[in-house]
Amino acid sequence: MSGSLKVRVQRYRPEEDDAPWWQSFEVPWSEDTSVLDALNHIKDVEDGSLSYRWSCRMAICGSCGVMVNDEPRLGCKTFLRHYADADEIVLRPLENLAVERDLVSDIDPMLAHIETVQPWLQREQAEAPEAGETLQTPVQMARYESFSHCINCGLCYAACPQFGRNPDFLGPAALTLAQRYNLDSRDEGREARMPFLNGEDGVWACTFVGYCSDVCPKDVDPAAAINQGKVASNVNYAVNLFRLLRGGDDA
Amino acid sequence: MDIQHSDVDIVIVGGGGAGLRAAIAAAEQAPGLRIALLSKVYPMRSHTVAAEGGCAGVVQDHDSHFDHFVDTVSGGDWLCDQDVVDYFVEHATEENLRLEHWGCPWSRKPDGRINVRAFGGMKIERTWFAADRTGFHILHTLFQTSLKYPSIQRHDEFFCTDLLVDEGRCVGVQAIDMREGHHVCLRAGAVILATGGAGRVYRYNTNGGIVTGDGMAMAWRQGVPLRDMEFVQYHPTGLPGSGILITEACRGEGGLLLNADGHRYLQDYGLGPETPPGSPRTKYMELGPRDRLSQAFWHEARAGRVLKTRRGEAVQLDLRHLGEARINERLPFIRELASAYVGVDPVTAPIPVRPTAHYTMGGIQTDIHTATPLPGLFAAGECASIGLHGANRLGSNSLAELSVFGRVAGEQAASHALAAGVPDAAVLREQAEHNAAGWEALREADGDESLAAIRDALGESMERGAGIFRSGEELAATCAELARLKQRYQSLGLTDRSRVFNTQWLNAIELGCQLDVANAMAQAALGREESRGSHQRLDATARDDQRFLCHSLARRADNGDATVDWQPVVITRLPPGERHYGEAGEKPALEKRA
Amino acid sequence: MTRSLPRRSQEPVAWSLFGAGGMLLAFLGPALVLITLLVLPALLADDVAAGHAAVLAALRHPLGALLAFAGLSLTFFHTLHRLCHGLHDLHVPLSARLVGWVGYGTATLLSLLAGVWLLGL
Amino acid sequence: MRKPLPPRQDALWWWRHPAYRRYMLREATALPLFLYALCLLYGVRELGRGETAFQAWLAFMESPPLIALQAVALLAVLWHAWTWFQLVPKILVIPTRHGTLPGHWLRLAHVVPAALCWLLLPLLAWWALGQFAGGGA
Repeated sequence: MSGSLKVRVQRYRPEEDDAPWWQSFEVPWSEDTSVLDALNHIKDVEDGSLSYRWSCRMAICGSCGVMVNDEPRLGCKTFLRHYADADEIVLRPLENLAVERDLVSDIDPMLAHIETVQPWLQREQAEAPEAGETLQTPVQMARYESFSHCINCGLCYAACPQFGRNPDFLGPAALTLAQRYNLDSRDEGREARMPFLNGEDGVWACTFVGYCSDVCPKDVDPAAAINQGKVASNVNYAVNLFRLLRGGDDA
Repeated sequence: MDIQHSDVDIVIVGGGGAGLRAAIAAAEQAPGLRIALLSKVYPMRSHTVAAEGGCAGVVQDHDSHFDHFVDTVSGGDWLCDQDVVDYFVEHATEENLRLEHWGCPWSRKPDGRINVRAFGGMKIERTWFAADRTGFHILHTLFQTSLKYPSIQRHDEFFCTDLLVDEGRCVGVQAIDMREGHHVCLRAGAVILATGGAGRVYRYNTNGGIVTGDGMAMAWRQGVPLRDMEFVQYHPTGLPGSGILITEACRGEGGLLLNADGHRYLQDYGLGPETPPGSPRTKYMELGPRDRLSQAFWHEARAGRVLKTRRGEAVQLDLRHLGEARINERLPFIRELASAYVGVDPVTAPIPVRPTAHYTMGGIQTDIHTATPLPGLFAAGECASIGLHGANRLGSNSLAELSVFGRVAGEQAASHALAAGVPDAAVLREQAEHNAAGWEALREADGDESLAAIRDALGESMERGAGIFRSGEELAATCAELARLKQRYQSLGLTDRSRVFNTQWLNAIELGCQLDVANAMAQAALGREESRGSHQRLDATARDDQRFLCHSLARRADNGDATVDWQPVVITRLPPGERHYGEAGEKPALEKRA
Repeated sequence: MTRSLPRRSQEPVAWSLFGAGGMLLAFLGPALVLITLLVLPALLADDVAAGHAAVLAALRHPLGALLAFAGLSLTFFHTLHRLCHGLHDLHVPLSARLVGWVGYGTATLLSLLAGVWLLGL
Repeated sequence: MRKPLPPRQDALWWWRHPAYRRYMLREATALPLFLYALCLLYGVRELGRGETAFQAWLAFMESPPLIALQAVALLAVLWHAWTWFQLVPKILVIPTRHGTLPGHWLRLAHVVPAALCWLLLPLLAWWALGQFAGGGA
């Protein structure tokens, strides 16, 4: 299996261009050629000025997310052979994020949202290592484990129209991480995280489009995480209401 | 030229496992310090993320620090500094537990306690794991934990280009803000390099594109020696073609290596007798150390007993007898990788594998406290040579190294920064201007040599001359080729003159680093006229403790070339002995008992 | 790190009603439409009086009345919830707060009507 | 110097990908169902106003536009139910001794009873009304 394919790439060089433009390349491919390989070929042979991010080329570092024929995908895990019957393959930077240059998007908003939900294990009392491990059975771990597989590639943000509509929406990866720690039997930080989930830009800005889960290259299922977060937020709301009715403070 | 200057207390270059651990340690030790964490990628992209199999730490009752020490020192063919190994084995478990307390989802036993798996060269199971995404989970746990310290200021996508040195003291770094495209100068009381290895100098490797030895080159250019650079680990099981890592945990769980005839060839290389499939035995057969396994492949390939696949020569890694459930539980990522990248489902077919360059065991020379000979400069992780791995690293020791010595580096740098203070600004301006002018000239380079051509020639040359087996003749040829490539690099032609995210420019800087590091590797290998661990000379096949029971130190000569001299190994309690695996490994024990 | 806490969303109330309505519709909706579309016309064509009495009896029974009220009210809350979000999705330039007040206000009003009329049977 | 292109979502974003179109179709089921519920509410009122009014309501429901609306509502509610049951296992997590109840079991536990409701309730209504009408005659 081999051939050659037209690869159309969106270019934008901030120092020279006011608007994005398209550039086409003819790229030879064999069975193993990934979109990332195609980009590396273009940069090596055709046009050295094309910029994009990549590193591990084994679908774990999360650098090389791009829109491939309008779908968010990891370049290193998307193969040209699957597009052999198409006329061309069209590469754009990730949707819903600002474009710094060519295929390089600004993922800082995602990082900021991730920081907002305090995604670290919180304990009221920090233990010394000498205390040994906090026990956690495989069943307890299974509650959150798949949510801990997020590689922060940002494909889910590119897939989420609600993030596109409202950039303040904390979005799939951040809310999944919040849920990952909230479900961890070792964690005691739920109280600190819930206000961010409960807020208008938290879980409630999600309308369960579900495409984030379709595009996730690590099968994390952020849509499930967020909507389980809605249930948690609902419970939190009810508890808070109860507290307020009894004359307590807003939690 | 417009250079932004700012002052911090500690600069950490590199946001992988070692850099993040150092940052956290410094922040915890001295909360008032301003810690700048520079990385040319977002921290969670760092190559720690790709480590799969596990992280060592003595935890079982029938295991001991001494057993771990012996495995590490003998695995390193006695080139380990034994004081360092002692410190390491005594602190590895503690660091793994700390990661547990920070949320790392280590795989557990049914009762909720930490589970461990067998790994190559380790006599007793002591490899902690998080399925086969151990590096990923460690890196993300450290990254997420680092977010809670306000004193850690991340500078993501800052490409560090130079160390700033004043009066024989490292006083900061210079970097390119990749997004803005301008130069920045960060003055600091202490600098930690945690920039990872240099596997990308080889054509076939398990490493990410960012693993280009930048930190090693930066230190080298300031006269800091690179130590033990001839020891480059070939991982015995990478995917043919891409070189993507297929973890040693496959074998720890019981995977078999078969040649083209379906024969478990490792028994022919002093690793036998054959262990029954499904009952892996530590230090036997597939659980031998990485250097031996990679060398066995080389012999099999020479004898024509390997598969000729479309992606090149390979042997077969057979996991089928483990069954789907166990593969899904213990090796899910391997199943994903094999399916995606070679179209093989390990549940139903063996994975084609071959050795590929994996790990740089040498690096920037440091003492046991991670301090380099340049005051104010510390180094930790793969970029450093603290003396832990010797001539051959045991799998799962490097992830533990990141935490153990990352923490030491952070604490040492914090103390140093508090004592040293931030240096005088004026002297550094000139230095920064000078450096920046050089990089600017590179950005404008208009010669006729292509970046890709030099990079590929470098990889081929290292593969040919400084691979699993070397000879004086081939190494000399590689050194000569490297000199030619360096010459060609002087006439590099770049086509992208822009500043914002000019990856061609950055790749060119990386290539310069790769050429320096490769040169140190080849020169050190040429100087070591013996065979030890991962360094196997066809023209000097024996280990020669008389002459070479010492570390190599490659130093930058005034003309930019490398000179090699030697430094004694620290030996405390385990005198050099024979290195045996398989049945032969039992003999000393038997003799002792008799 | 301290960060100012965001304002709590009042969406849980709406979402609970939306969810209950969605579940009820998924279980009973198809049956209900089949009844009004096929069963009622076919059976009541000849004897409207008896049919009227039967339906009246069913809805006068406390259980019937409750079910009818819940069905109608939750359906209003479910559908208006989706329609409100749909306006946002379609970029209709109305403030979310206004849309919310009108949408859930309508659902409340219609629920009240349903309650009054059911009690009045 | 940096000059990022800001992202911009246009009003037709939902037309651009099948996944979005499916989502919008799911959300759009609300419109016919809302109208249908209004008709039923109107029916409750007419029921209370006597037999003649009720008969008029029945006739209204049998008019071609209303038949069409009910047909659309039937399709809509079936699509709603299908998509709803697909999503249930993502929200509902039922812990068991060995982990959590697998999604396909949960889905089955919803779809089977629901399908029974869809079939049996009309039959039950048919039978009950038949009894009433027969007994009354």
